[in-house]
Amino acid sequence: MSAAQESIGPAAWPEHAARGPASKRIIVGYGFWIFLLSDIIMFSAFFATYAVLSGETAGGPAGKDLFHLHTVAIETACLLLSSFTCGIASIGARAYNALMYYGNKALTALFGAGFLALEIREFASMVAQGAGPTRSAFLSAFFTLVGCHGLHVTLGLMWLLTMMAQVFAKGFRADILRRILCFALFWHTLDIIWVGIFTVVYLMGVAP
Amino acid sequence: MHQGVSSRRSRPVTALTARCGSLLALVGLAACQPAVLDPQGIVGAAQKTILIDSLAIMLAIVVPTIVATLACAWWYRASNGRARYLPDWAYSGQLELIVWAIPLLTIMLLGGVAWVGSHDLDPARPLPSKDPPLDVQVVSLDWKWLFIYPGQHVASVNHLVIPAGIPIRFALTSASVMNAFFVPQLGSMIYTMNGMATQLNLQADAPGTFAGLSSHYSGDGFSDMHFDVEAVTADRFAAWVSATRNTGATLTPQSYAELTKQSTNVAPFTYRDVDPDMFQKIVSQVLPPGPGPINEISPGAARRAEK
Amino acid sequence: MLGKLTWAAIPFDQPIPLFAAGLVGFIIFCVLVYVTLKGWVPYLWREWITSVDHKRIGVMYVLLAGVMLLRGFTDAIMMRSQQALAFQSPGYLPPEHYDQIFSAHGTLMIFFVAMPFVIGLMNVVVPLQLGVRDVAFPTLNSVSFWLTATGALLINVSLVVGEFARTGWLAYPPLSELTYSPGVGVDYYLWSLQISGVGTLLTGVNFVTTILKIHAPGMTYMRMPMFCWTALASCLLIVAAFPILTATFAMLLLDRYLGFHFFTNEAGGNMMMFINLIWIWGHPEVYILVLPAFGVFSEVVSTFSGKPLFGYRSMVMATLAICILAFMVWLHHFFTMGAGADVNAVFGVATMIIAVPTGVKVFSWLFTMYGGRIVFATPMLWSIGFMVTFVLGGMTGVLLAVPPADFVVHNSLFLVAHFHNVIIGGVLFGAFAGYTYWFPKAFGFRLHEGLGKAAFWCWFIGFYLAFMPLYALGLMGMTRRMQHYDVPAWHPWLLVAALGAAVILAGIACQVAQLVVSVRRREEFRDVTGDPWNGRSLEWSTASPPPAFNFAVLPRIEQRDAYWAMKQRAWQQAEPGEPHYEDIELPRNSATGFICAFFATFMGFALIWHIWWLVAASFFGAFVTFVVFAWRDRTEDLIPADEVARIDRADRRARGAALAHMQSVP
Amino acid sequence: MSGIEQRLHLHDSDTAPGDERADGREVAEGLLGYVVGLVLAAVLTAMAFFIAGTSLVWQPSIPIALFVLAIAQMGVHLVFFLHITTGPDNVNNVLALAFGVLIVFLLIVGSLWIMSHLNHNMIPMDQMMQMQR
Ligand code: HEA
Ligand code: HEA
Ligand code: CUA
Ligand SMILES: [Cu+2]
Repeated sequence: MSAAQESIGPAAWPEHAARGPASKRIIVGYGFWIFLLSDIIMFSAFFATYAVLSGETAGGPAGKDLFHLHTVAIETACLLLSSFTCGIASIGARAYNALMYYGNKALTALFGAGFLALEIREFASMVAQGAGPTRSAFLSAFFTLVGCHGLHVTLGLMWLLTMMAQVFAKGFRADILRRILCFALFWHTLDIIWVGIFTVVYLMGVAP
Repeated sequence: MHQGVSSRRSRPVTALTARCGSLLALVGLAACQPAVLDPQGIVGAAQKTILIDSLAIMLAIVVPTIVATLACAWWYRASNGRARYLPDWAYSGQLELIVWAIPLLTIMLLGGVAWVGSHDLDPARPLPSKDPPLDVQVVSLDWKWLFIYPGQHVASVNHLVIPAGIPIRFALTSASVMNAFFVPQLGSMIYTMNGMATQLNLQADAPGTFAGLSSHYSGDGFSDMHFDVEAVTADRFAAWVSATRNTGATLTPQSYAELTKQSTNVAPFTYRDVDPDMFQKIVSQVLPPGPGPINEISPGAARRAEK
Repeated sequence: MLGKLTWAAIPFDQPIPLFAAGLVGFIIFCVLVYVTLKGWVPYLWREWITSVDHKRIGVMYVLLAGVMLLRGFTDAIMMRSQQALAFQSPGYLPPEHYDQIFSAHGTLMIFFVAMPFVIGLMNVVVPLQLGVRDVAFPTLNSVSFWLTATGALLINVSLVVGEFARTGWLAYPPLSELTYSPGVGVDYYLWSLQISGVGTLLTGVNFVTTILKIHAPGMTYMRMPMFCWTALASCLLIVAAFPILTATFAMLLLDRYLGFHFFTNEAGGNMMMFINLIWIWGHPEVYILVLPAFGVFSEVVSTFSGKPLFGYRSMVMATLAICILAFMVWLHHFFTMGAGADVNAVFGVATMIIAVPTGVKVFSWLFTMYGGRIVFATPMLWSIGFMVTFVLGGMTGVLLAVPPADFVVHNSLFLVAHFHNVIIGGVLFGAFAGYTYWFPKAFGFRLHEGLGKAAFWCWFIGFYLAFMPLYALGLMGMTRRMQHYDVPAWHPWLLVAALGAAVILAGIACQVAQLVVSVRRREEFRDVTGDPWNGRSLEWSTASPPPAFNFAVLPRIEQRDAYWAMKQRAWQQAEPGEPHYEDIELPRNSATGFICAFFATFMGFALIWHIWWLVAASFFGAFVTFVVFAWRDRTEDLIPADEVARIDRADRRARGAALAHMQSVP
Repeated sequence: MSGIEQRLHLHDSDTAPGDERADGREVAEGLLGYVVGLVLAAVLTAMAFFIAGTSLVWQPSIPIALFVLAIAQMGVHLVFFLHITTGPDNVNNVLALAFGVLIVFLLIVGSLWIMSHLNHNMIPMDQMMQMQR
């Protein structure tokens, strides 16, 4: 095959493939990245449904009547800060700095838990007002979209605690470092999805 | 084109004998009942043309492709010493161009047909006619059809009578699950859904009886959701309306609630009078949707209960 | 304690399914007892159940597909005979039973026959073709398989305990909502597909990563065999489409379990959104199935024509074009919902455009045969049968894509004929071609050719007999999913269709016989060279069956059709010296997949029957399994260099002899 | 220095998503990246919340402005937190992301387009009659 035929696509392709299998860290990171993309696509299905059903209040309350932007702002701050500390923890892990790692992971967990607590409180107060998910299609879509994100945060917290225990038990081993990389990707992605949620659900929901 | 539908349905004796006659005639015709290919209305006729044209366009390259495949496979069989073996031939710029161009051009042609066709034959589009259209409101129920004539204030179940030669403007909804309203010889089908009204315009060119059915599966009684469409002259239509106005019950929210309960094989009957807002009440869900199966534990139990 | 589960769940009043299920249960029981008595359990546990070897997992996938055939085909025969009998009569299957049958048939065939079959082929072949030792995440691969098996198991449990959905294979609401389907059938449907869907998604992630990141040295993208490309495209579609299915089903589940209002008739729910979402998954799904089949044909046609694939770059572009276009056409499944002329027209035209890259593929296969030296082995027969049949099915697909034409044939038997035409003529023929083509690679002996050809002809003729009448019936106004009918004109055609199904049955019988005969006479059919078909890609460059590590030394690739090139070079040059062997690390066996699936089965069952404590318990079990897995210290086993050398030398000797032989008989 | 690099497994010509560039930056430099990301994200968030609540902006443009800000912020996260860049070692990561974004776009825009047409064609009768008048 002539060289001209080969050079379809970015120049980097043939070159890197020419070296044989990629390193384990790259394989794991890439695989997890693909998984995250699929997760984002799943969220986009919930987003689309929310967008379609957001007007279907069936005579019940609409977003304007229910959302409190200052809570949302605090939630947003929590997640953003936790994303930040999570990043710092990753640096700590790769510098083999246990203090930096544990300290920042703990902060991450704390901010994550704070976010969850606020969200649960918000949900509970809505349900108490009779604006639960069974009230209208709009509320079904709201609780599912936001709740699905909350569920991800919850699972993330479980994972985070497991990872802290693992580092404690086994130290900064290569496979543990790979998992820390994946967790960081996961956590940052949740933050990206939250950007979508606070924009589409909350800000646009209350915007005039 | 006349054809037999449900002989299992109970009907007046006279109708039954007439039906038997036509059934016999049909059996004589053997296995040919070209519904979609024997359209009796302008919509169906246009659709048949589009169907045949598109098919012809595609066959023009599909048939040669099949022939070439078989011929090529046969000629280049390993045992054929006369065939030339080109072990390294795997690229040809011209051929590659042709390979992309042929389907592309065909699709451009067909795409044009599809574009124009879907605008011309949009079910919601009014049909060209000097006569004003007749409004018919269709409600699919578990498992029967209700036809309301808002202008005439009558309604009928499982039997649709329309004047021939005049466009019919249907508005359709469902009392419970989805169905689709379809009269193959008249053309386009359309879904019916609870809480929504779809629109459809059809016309029968000449008097006749056509089979109609639900073409979207809707549960256990689905197979029996067929009905007759009787296209009659304007005079006979008027006569039918006035006859209908003199007999039968009236369609009220109460009798409608009764109708929404699940049942199969309901013999056609009519309503003398109809609440003028009936259809709107169904569409806007003022009248609640059908209740579905009642107290079902297992399919077997449901069947026992039916007996 | 047991939620909704009571004795009433077992259909004592329906003798046919109860007897059938009892029989199947009894057979399974006998097999289990036999296996235990023979003392095979430890072997099965070690070598198969806990295996993370991609070849073993692939074989298990294909086996699963084969077993599900039993049910899928039984259902098909029952439908065909019911419709043959049900002219002006209720037939022998009451509606509530018939409705379960077509729903189960569609669900099983798509999710548990076609999907495992193509995924199984990818598992066996892709790493071998890339010249590497395994997929990116071997243990995850095992989890994927076992979750798929869980889904299949749950669907089959519904035969005996409770009922299956009566809603069609896509469970449109509001029919599938609690109001209209209060039984557990829809829950069986939803949970088994949710669980197996996770498995499928993980497979997609695994193979995308494998194909993009793990290659033998020199295996650039433009040198990959076509099957790898189509597998990549198919897995990209999986990764992008299955999450949408998961989300959609999750919403339906919330409606059913917690009284949400996504798709209900009440409180603003919108059933059209379900239909929209399910087809955003559903349309790509059919290409997920057919793309790997296209890959199989590319390999088979090129091998048996003794030529490289014509227009490789065009083929790659066509594959990627189909991959993207697959996501832009979904509305063609509901033209008749009334979205209006513009929307219909845009999606209709977009749909047709897929015929362009598909046509490119067909023509490229044609030109691959041109100038070839075609050997009509069974895989090649399936391929030619495919080219003839699929073109017809594709054509009727394009016809359905013309909105005004679709308005009169949507949901009719014309549509049913279309999709069986492309699925059987495309996916199944492809699966069978791949099965006969790679069988010697996986097991070390070939399949019986005569019976294979007999099977092909039965299938081919049976297919035309069974499905061409459906085109006619569709034009005669017969809709799908009819339990009975009264139109005399339909009856003769349905009799012919039933006859066709019987001929297909004969074809399946031939295939079973082929397998049995081949296993019994395996010594006679033994493939000692590892290269029974004079193949072109790397899987043929290793022994049949390949050693656990696939390649003793990772091959170096310098051009397309890598093994063909190596053979050419070997003929020209003297035998190169022995390579330098090194220790090989292989992932250790792991029971994670099996145990996860074990808990998933109970969790699914408990969710279906509302046995909440069991749900919690099995979720906890699955979590613990994962943590335990994550806590392992040794994840790999070492195969010492001498061992590798010993295994490889035997293969090299046999292959050398075969090459010399081939050279002497050109 | 090179010790860290080795432990980071960053010798390939490829990077995993989430990995920082392999040119041996100091920990402090890594920190700086996160700080910049945090500040940018915080500013964008604040702007979004401000715009949603203010009457200073022309009302109909608010949703568009919010969209733009959201997309900008997602970009910030991708670059500073997930380290997705346009470098040659990141080609595969970016291509995968592009594919994902394309699907998300098709899914959301397609659904909204289809559903708005369906809903438009299916308004309950009373409204339909009003429209015809
Ligand atoms: C992969 C998909 C697939 C396949 C292979 C088939 C195969 C067949 N189908 Fe099916 N069918 C569907 C998908 C499929 N079908 C779907 C999605 C529906 C719609 C359901 C609904 O309405 O909701 C449907 C509906 C459907 C109907 C209902 C029509 C109606 O609605 O009225 C009928 C009627 O007879 C039918 C018949 C048949 C027949 C006779 C076959 C037979 O020709 C073929 C039987 C073939 C096999 C069973 C072989 C497969 C075996 C293997 C792949 C394993 C081999 C393994 C080894 C050798 C190791 N099908
Ligand atoms: C593997 C499965 C598979 C494949 C490959 C296809 C391929 C195609 N399908 Fe099919 N389809 C299904 C499985 C599949 N389909 C199923 C399961 C359903 C129904 C589900 C249900 O409702 O239950 C369905 C339904 C379905 C519909 C909906 C109809 C309706 O509900 O009313 C439509 C409409 O557009 C359609 C179109 C097409 C088109 C245009 C292709 C194209 O990809 C075909 C392209 C191929 C060719 C055209 C042939 C080769 C080309 C040439 C030789 C070039 C020259 C030819 C031309 C230019 C025409 N399909
Ligand atoms: Cu369905 Cu409007
Ligand atoms: Cu499709």
